[in-house]
Amino acid sequence: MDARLLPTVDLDTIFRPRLAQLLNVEEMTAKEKLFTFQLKDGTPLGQDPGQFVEVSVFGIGEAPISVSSSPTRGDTFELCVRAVGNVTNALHRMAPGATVGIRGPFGQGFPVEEMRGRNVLFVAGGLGLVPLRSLIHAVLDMRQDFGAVTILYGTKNPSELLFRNELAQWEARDDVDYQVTVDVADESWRGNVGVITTLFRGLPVDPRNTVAVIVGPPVMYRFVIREVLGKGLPMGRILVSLERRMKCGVGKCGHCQINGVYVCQKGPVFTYSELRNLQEAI
Amino acid sequence: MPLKVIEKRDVEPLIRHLMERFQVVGIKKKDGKNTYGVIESPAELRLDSCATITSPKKYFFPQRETLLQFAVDGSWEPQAVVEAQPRIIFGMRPCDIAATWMLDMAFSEVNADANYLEKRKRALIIGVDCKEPCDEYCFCKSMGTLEVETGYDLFFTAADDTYIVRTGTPEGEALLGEWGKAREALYEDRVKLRAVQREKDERFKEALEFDVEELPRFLEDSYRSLLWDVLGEKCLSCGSCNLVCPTCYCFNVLDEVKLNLSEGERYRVWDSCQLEGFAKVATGENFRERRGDRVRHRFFRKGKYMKEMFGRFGCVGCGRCTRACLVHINPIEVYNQLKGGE
Amino acid sequence: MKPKIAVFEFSSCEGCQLMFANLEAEILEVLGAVEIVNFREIMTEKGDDYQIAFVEGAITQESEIERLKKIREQAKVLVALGACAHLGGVNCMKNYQDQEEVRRYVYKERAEWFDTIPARPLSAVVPVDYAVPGCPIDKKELLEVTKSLLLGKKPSLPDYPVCVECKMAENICVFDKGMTCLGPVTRAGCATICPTFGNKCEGCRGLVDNPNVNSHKQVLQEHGLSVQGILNSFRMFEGYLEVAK
Amino acid sequence: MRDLSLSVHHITRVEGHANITVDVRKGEIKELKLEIVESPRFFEAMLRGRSWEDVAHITSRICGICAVGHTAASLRATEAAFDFVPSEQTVLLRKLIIDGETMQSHLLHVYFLVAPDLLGVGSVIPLAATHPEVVKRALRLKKLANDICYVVGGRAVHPISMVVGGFTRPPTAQELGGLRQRLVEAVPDLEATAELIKALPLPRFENPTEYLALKSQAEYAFYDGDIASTDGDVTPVKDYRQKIRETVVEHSTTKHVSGNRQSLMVGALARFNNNHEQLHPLAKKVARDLGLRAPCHNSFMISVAQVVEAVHAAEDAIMAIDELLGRGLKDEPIKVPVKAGSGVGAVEVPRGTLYHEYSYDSKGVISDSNLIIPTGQNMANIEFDLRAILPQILDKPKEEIAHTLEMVVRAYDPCISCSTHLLDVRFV
Repeated sequence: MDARLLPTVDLDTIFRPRLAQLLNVEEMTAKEKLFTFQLKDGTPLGQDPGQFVEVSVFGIGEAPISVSSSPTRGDTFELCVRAVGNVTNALHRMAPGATVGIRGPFGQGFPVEEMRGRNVLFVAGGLGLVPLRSLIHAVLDMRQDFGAVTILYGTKNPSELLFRNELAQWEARDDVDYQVTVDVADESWRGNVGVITTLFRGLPVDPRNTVAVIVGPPVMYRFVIREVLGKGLPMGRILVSLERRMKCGVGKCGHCQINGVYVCQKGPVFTYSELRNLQEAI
Repeated sequence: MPLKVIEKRDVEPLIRHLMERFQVVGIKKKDGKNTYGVIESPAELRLDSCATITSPKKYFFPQRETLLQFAVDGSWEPQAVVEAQPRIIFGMRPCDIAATWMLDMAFSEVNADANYLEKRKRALIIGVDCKEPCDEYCFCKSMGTLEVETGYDLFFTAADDTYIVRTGTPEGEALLGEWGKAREALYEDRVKLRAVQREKDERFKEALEFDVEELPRFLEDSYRSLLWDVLGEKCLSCGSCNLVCPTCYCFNVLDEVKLNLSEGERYRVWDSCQLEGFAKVATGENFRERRGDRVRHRFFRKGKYMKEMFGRFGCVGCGRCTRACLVHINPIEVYNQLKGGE
Repeated sequence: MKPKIAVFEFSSCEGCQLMFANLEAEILEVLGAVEIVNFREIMTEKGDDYQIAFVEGAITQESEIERLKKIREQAKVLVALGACAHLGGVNCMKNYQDQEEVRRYVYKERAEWFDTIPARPLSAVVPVDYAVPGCPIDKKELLEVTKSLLLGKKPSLPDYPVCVECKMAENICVFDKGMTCLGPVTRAGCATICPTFGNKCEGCRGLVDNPNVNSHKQVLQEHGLSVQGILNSFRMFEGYLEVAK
Repeated sequence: MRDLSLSVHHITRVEGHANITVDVRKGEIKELKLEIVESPRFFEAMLRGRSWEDVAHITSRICGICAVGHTAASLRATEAAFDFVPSEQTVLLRKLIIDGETMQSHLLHVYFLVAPDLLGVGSVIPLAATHPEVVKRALRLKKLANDICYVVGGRAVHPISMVVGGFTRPPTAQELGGLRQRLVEAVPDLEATAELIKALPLPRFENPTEYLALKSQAEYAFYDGDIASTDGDVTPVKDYRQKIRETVVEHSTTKHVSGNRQSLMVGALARFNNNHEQLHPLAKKVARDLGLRAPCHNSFMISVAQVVEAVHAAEDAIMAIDELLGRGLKDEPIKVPVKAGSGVGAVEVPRGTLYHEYSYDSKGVISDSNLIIPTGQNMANIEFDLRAILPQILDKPKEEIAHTLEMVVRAYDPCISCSTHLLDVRFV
């Protein structure tokens, strides 16, 4: 290319994080903690529900983490993190007052505007509730703008349930149909047992006006999508959020690519009709 | 842009002149092969050699590059690091000029990458035309990169005792102007240039058995071909093909701290989609675990995805990946087999 | 509190410990960050209250097994230092011969004085937390592992082959020079030092996690290695892996 | 007359494991043994069936501290077996890297292993706080010595580019020029090292023995020469078995090596006693200043001889570099005529003369080998010294006796990793 056609760029690059302070840490389960952060420059994160950030623990590295909180709830933001790698383990060792770096928010979140006026069927498997929670909060905060709201949530066992307080609140609400299941019960468990697709039996879904939002592990997608298609939903109203190795977050490094698409740019939220052409997606 | 002429014997003084103001890099010998390196004396520069081990992309996108300096405890604002210096790349081949176009797109689309673009913008590219194919592995003619119209500041084509020089930018023209020894091309020079180009074109053969524009369709149709499994059995997953490729730009990002454990830097380093861990996420899931799937991904990137993203093929036909492949995975053969399996 | 470090050795050449001493430019800073309580090669004092044990050498005697277990009990983190500790290393070449005959060949009539068992890496005896591979270890990697441990970061070994670093260094491929090389299946991290100095990769850092060994054996054969030659190449440092299979 | 029972386990600050056992009854030495407790590694057995190309890379792994020496001896043995004469450039580069290893090993011994004894601390580590200038100088010099090995061989421990027939990658003129400048600039550091040793009180002790070293007409021998004895005889390297004999000693089940007498010494002091006239000028001056005069029969003076040799090696390295630069460095193709045969290679490594002997079949596969390591040759003489010094210190406290005996062992800078495959071992 003629070098004169190249864009002029800010030397304060796309790779420089903003500093954020850890305000609060809450233990969710044995493996997950919920972290509340605030950007040090005082600005709100400005995320759309479903977007992710790149979190730096300086000296350890950077990791993509989806934002769990809704932009409708104040200037702080929350990240629910499972300790699996170096960065997330380092986060788990942090105490309030510590500083991290934040880049983003990145990616395409959930199309909240297009969802307005429709029924919403949330399906969360395991950690899938983490990104989904940002959208659930947004929808509940604008409850009057949406039709029927159904939340289906499944985990392997009861000890893995996240956001227990909130689950109880959803359960108590009259304007939300909340159902939960576990693959394997323990003595205390009184609820449904079975994989998440068992919740679909007899589930009322109006195919003309419902958006299904599904987030979970890769294996769950195939089965749950089959269920919602069976309910007559068009592919364009089935939304999923994909997990990939979004190393740079800015569409360069190539790690998150599925077929011809960079997940950090076109995703992580996709409609099922988009995914149909991406053989590597699920 | 004007056409100029330089006597071959004046090239050495030209390089000497350029070395006074710029770092000049070009093709040098290394253990009997060619690599791009900094020219210490004009005699080192080999304008007639090609087929370098890796491409000159390392001058815009180095193997390892610092992106950030930080305090481990976040006590000061992390500082972005962008290093660039004025530089002339003397002797870039048409295929590498075409590859640079691809990188320009990749690093300026959506999120402009200052680390690449600063280096790129401060470099002047002096292209040198090929006379004949490097070897049986290059297939630039089939990929449409045998000739380049833009992407250089100057472009040299050898003709008898002269180089006929196309100027691609005002900067290139100014470079020659201030040196002062290039003359305007005459009518005879234009005729000569056309003759040289014609002869060159004849010496390069088509390697693909089909029009390359059909390649994305062939690929799409063979997504589930057994060929990928066959190649996967052979592939060593050593990453060499990506690392020598002039258009590959995937990278990894890592932190390194100083021994005082209080400050450090973040850097990026070349990566390869053929390596097993490339698409692995923190939870351990590997989204491209099978070797054959990774091989397919590379060919799809070169022959389809990049074309869809940027409008041109990700492969420029330089043949470096084939030369570097110990198990003889050769895109010419792969693409022709895809066609045969139609 | 500076973490306390101890250095031990088993059957080895002690070259990896020497690489500690060879950290000439950095050793003073390292000593500022850690406290070395036991390092027989360079110090008289012996402390047993260490948290991190760097252990060099393979296990080749029954008595070494017990000593290693004691070290493992004390150490919070046990790091295998170098090819002998990490893979068994050159010591495992003898595993492919009759052990009794080996003793007789070297020690003749006094063979019975020499207790020996087939050589094995530390991990065949006790759990090993991390390894600094190589014969000898690479100074930079030793520093990286040390820093990672101090930062509470899991030291990560590259899971890609030497070819990656070799291509980045723009070396001429060893095969193009008429030699053979284990680089395509050997774990990188050495800055491809042997090919850079004109030699071949002998595989001292062990194989990558999922090497395509079958394909690489064909490559070696194609470049003139006999079956025995291929076995010999892999058995120079990686003999134990073969036994383990 | 006192009784003394003493056992020093795992002598520290030596490479490898060694124990001293002493049993004295009524002032009479009933038992005195230096035992090696390093596990045997069976290199001779492992070499069988390996190709000539791999042999030096395997034998290098015998010892991390004199890896260059093992490599050089190995290459010389293989080349002797193939009747191959390497180029002059190759020989010069090998001499240069041996200079580097000699410097690095001697300096490591003097600064890291001997100096703490003489300054009354347990290791070099506390010296970093009390004597920072000493430690920094030691690190500077050691780095220079190692850098010679890096530049010439690619690595200080287990060199890479030294192979049968030559070098896979000769250093560049620029690299050698850089080393030369640093070597010249290191002279004050070397002189300061001599001053340090001069200030240290070395025990007086006389115990004459036979001193063996390679000897050459051309130079102070490290790479080439015949086996010379201070008893006056000279033996060609290929006949080494006639000069060095293994003998069974009555009090011990350990086989020891001897020449003309019950024991012999190799290493820095043995080389000095044989070849002192061929030292380079600054080394000669340092020897004079430090009171080292041939013949010297005080084993504690080995450390002094090491300092003298470190200086000599630095001067020698400068000369080798000058000659290499004067000739111009060439990429020499390596062509080795493989054939059946046997060969012996001997070089002087920091601790003494190292012998490798190999037999090859016609394909260059090794069928038989014999390796004789300096520390193995010195073992009998260490015991000989221990026996001589013990009666002189018997009235001292037990700790001091143990310390002195350890110092005798350490003076030899024994490299036990090397010798374990050769020396017999008895377990206590």
